[in-house]
Amino acid sequence: MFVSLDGVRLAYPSDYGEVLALDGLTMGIEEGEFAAVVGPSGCGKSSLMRLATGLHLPQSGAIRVADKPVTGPLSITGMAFQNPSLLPWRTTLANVMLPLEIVRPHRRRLKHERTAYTQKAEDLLSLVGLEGFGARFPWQLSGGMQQRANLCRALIHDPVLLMLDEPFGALDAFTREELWAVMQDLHAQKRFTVILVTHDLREAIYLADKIFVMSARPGRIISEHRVPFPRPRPMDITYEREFVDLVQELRGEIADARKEVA
Amino acid sequence: MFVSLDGVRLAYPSDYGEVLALDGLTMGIEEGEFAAVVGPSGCGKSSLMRLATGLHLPQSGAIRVADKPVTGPLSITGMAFQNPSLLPWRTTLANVMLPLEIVRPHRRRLKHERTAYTQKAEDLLSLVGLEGFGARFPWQLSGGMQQRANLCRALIHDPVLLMLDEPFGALDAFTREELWAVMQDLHAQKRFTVILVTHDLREAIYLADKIFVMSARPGRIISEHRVPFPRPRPMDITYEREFVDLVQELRGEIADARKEVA
Amino acid sequence: MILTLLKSPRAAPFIYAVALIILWELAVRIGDMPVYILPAPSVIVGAIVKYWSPILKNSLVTLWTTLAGFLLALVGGLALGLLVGWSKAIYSGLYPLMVGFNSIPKVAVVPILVIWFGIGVVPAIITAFLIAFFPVVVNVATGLATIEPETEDVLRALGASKWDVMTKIGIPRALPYFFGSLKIAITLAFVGSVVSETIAANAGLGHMMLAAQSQFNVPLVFAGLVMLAVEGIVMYAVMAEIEKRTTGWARRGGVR
Amino acid sequence: MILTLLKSPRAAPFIYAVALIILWELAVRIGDMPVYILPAPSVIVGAIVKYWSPILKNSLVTLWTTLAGFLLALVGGLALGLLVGWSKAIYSGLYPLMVGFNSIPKVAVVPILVIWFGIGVVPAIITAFLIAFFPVVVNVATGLATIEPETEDVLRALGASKWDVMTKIGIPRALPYFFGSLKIAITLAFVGSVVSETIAANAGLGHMMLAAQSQFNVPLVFAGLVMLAVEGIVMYAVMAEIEKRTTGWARRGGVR
Amino acid sequence: APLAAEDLTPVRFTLDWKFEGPSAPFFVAIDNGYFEDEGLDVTIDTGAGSREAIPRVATGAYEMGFGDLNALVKFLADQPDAAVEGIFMVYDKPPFAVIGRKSQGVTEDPKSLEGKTLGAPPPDAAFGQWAAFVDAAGIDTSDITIENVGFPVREPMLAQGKVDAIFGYSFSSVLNLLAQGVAEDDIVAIMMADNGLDLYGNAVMVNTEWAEANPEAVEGFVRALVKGLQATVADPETAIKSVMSRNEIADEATELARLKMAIADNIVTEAVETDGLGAVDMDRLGASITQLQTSFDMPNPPAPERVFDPAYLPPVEDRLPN
Ligand SMILES: Nc1ncnc2c1ncn2[C@@H]1O[C@H](COP(=O)(O)OP(=O)(O)OP(=O)(O)O)[C@@H](O)[C@H]1O
Ligand SMILES: Nc1ncnc2c1ncn2[C@@H]1O[C@H](COP(=O)(O)OP(=O)(O)OP(=O)(O)O)[C@@H](O)[C@H]1O
Ligand SMILES: [Mg+2]
Ligand SMILES: [Mg+2]
Repeated sequence: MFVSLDGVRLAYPSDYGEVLALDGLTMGIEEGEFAAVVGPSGCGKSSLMRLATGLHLPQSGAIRVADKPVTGPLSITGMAFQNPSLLPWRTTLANVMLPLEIVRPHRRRLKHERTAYTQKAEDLLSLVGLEGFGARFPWQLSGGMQQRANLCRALIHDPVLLMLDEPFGALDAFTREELWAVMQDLHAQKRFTVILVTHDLREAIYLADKIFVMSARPGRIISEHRVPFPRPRPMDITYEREFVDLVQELRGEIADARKEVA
Repeated sequence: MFVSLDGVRLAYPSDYGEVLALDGLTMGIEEGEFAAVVGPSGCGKSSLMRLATGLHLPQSGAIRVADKPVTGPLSITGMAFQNPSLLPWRTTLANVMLPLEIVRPHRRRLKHERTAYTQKAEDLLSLVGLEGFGARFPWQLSGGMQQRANLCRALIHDPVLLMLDEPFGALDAFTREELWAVMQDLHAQKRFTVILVTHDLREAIYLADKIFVMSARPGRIISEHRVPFPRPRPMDITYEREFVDLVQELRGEIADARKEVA
Repeated sequence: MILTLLKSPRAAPFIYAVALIILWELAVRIGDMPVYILPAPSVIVGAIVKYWSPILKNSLVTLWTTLAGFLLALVGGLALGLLVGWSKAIYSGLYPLMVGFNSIPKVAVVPILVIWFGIGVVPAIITAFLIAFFPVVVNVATGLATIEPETEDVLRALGASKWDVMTKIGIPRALPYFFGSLKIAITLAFVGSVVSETIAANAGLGHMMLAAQSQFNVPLVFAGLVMLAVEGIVMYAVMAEIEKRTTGWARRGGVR
Repeated sequence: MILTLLKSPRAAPFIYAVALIILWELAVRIGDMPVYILPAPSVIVGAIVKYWSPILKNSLVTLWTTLAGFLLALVGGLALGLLVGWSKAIYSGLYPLMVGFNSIPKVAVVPILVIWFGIGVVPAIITAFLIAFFPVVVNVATGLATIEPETEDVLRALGASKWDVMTKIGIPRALPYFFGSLKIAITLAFVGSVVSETIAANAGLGHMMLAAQSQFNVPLVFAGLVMLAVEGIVMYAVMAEIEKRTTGWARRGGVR
Repeated sequence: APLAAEDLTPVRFTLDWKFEGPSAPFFVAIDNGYFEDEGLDVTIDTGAGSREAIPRVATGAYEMGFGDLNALVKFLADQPDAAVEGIFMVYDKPPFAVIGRKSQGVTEDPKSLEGKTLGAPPPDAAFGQWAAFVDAAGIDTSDITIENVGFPVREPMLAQGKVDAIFGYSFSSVLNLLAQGVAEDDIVAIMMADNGLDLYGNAVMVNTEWAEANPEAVEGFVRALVKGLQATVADPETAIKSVMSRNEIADEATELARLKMAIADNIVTEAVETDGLGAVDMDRLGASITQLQTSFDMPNPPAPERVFDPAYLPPVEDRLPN
């Protein structure tokens, strides 16, 4: 297992007693696998992402990534947060290139190979439909554009583990489907491991090898699905019978998961 | 026409020449109507919302709301921004109650009728599934929860014109559909006028009386659709033939709109 | 053990203070510093014990003039900061004048105050105010000038007035910096009232230190300085407590 | 016409300054203020014209000692601010000591500096530094302490060190306040070097003003004060320009 | 023959105050090359008060300085081991005075101060002798009010009539009052020395450790200073130029008046006419130390010999004022 969480429990301290976000969560993802996590709003998906990158440490349970126990933030990951959180004092390009200033070995190389790296960032921007927007500041971009820049920032340093927290939520259907294709290609090329949080079940099925369904808070995995479709997957596949059935199945599970607490 | 934009042009100044966001945009919405605006990412939907509330003034063209030309921010509107932007130093409840401290006549009444108003805010919070979260700070909420609190803030002061910029983007399908029902009920009760920006075509059709499709940037209205289904609409309607056809039609138009510039 | 103690935020103030005192004592003893230049802490403690009554009396006088001036500075600085944050023209008109005024040592202003208000607490209070209001103005005005437009729009979309925007967003948002400026202001207020007391007062630590100076009683001078430092620290602690209660939201994170 | 001029940010500084001067002149004439307390601006101008050569020379001395002290304060304050922002223990240990130290009038420290460094520019530079570094520390530390965890996480998720977080987020984010603190610091640096010059220098505005004071040449004292104000304003303008170029992003909005 | 610059012995000298009229003798000694002739390279810095000079010399920050001998007595009482002593008396009679206005009922008689309000900056050296002066002049202080007025407001307060008299140096305060438009015949300076307080004034002091190592430098300094003093006394109008060249903002007429007052009242006294410049009468010094015990808290007053060391003085005939 490349990423494994075992009986993990996470509670946030608060003035009104602690908030139990995750409890007894167990899941595993193989190297190079594309995993998706779905579940009702507020069930702890973002919390799960924070655990897997080491931003939070669990109160109990074990987390291992790349065969090492997670004890603090990992630099092998690229994370696209749910909220774009681009730095307002940097241009979009500078925002995208931020990880290069932090993560080794790019950090060292950046000075000498700035043009090459800049080119790479600009290529990424145009891949998501933002060519020519590199010099703009984040607050000069629309919501969907910010989200796309955020995705570029997660990709720029060729992470081994990619964490995407609703990366396409603010996009229209077409831009979104284009980016699905982009993600699929990138994954095929680079074989990184991906964890994708999404509310769009079609998105989850189209992109992922394995889908985890989470219960309502406190979150844990209630079911795990292998997606049987061979890759590369054409966009039309989403209209196929088998695909639509899987969507319905997941839908049903989430509906149950929500009711459980309600 | 309750809201009318006529040949509106909006350009943002920037260091690299101005960015033309909207050009020649014309649209009209009747009092009590539920309008939806759809279009590709970055086409100027949020800009349109800012114009209609008077947060920006157009470079040319005329905007009228409630029979008066718009010359500055209006206080009869309730706006849910695309980015929740809750104030971090206020609890969720205090955030929801913020408009009451600003908008007349609530502002004056608030001191004497605080309990009644608090009750109202709490009722709204539970309507969107956030009961018991009023005392939390916004940063203690998940992304979807923040968005729901944001919606409550737009509703609290009984605005005559409701502006919703992708209010359900970060929610799972079920929570989303629940809120559709809530919105439909509220609209039936209070008959406010609504402008909803969304990327979810099912959402647009389910909720709206009229749907505007925007072109890619610079944005203008390329088509306008009346939604023929009678109200109240059951959730099942979304699976009906006619509904699905309308979705496909809109999809096609947006696809064309995107290609136009690409 | 010592390392964990060093890392505990509750013990740290005491550890640092004690360390400073020990270092100081050692420096004086080893460096053979004459007492009339820098007395050792032990000598200063001796002076405090010996002169505790006048020190206490004068400390209280200074404390109250300082507090009065500080409160004026707080209110005045806040008001002026809001005014400056209100309009670009006022900002660019008033700011340079304030910078100019603040580049002037306040000692130079005290004589004018003495002529107007006579000798005593009034000049001290005014001097403390004059020296302390500027940091408050700067931080409040900066807080207002850097409101994120995204946040501001939330209020503007409700038809909020400028005043609403400033009080509901500007001030709360700038609160941590406002408190920061208060920490600067309180120390300056102490300096202001003491400086004024040295020129025109018959009581207060400034007066006492000057009198001690003329008697070559350097340990007493330093006892006065130590009292000033202690009063400053006490005021800081009070404000830190208020700050903690009001700006918890802003410090929810911070470098961990 | 006048109203629009009043509202123009470019004309405002001059209008406000001229208004102040006129008011001052009137107040002195109508209030019949004796010249040895508060000379009228016209009298001060006379003194500036008469003594332009020594004023210029001494102004330059003060300017450079102040700038040197200010730059030290900038660097030192930044470093100390980072240190204090680095660790909670250092924060709670060092902060009270700094507050205590800053509650002490720096005049008291100058004699010690004289013994160590003789009289001249060194004590003035050090005094300017000692008085000016604190606001920088406070605002830098506040900036670090109030980093939004959401933003911080962006860097932490990349395995960034604390140092990275501080330099890539803490400082840029606190930049507007950092500049605010510099405005406070520069005025204090002027005060510091002048105070030191009155005690320990053969040149500088402080020296000149005290010499003038000693001869009761009050117009010349005020000419010195005016020069100080002018130098402060010039330095402010320089910094405001730097600020405008570096913190445009933060002032994209502001109260409109 | 004059020595090359690098062979001169450097001497750092701190004055009591700014570069004003009474400091002319020191500058004359520089400008006329008297110090250089003695193999000395003297640099003169401004001071921050007659007392401040003492620790500067005692710590060795300065080799020599010019300060108040009475303050030195108090200083040595507290720090018997301090490396400082007086070697050359300049103000044989101190300028300590209470300056009042006739229009407010102050006359030359010290008793006229009774019932009055007096303005006093606490660090003022004249005010420092108040207790001894009260004792010597037999003043009843029971209804005298002392107000702490700082230096910058001292004379203005008197000029405005907010106080009836002030403490200060005669040659400073009188001239300052004149500058503020107080009529000359309204000003009255009660010299403490004329009313029973027989103290010495400012003297040249030396760091004793340095003096032991460089006795001939000290002697040379004294010889040069005597010449400076003699030249100044002989021709104050020329001597004042040496001050003016170093202090561009000073008013020549005022400084000259100040210098002449200092020469007449404080430097060239009757005693100096006979005993020569720089000398101290050890008995008088001893008596003054006893008087000082009223002003200062001194359980262990220093011996006169500890305070003043006449060893570096040239013979009397070489140091007569003219
Ligand atoms: N800092 C915090 N302090 C306290 N509670 C928190 C904090 N962060 C999250 N929570 C709580 O933990 C739970 C899970 O939050 P999380 O953000 O992981 O949900 P999510 O699955 O990502 O939801 P969404 O789909 O709405 O983004 C929520 O109930 C939330 O209120
Ligand atoms: N403050 C600004 N300065 C400059 N350009 C801006 C600014 N705000 C928006 N724009 C530009 O205007 C265009 C329209 O932006 P807008 O936010 O209205 O798009 P949108 O339709 O809401 O997109 P999305 O669906 O992605 O939210 C975009 O190209 C954006 O880059
Ligand atoms: Mg989430
Ligand atoms: Mg938008």
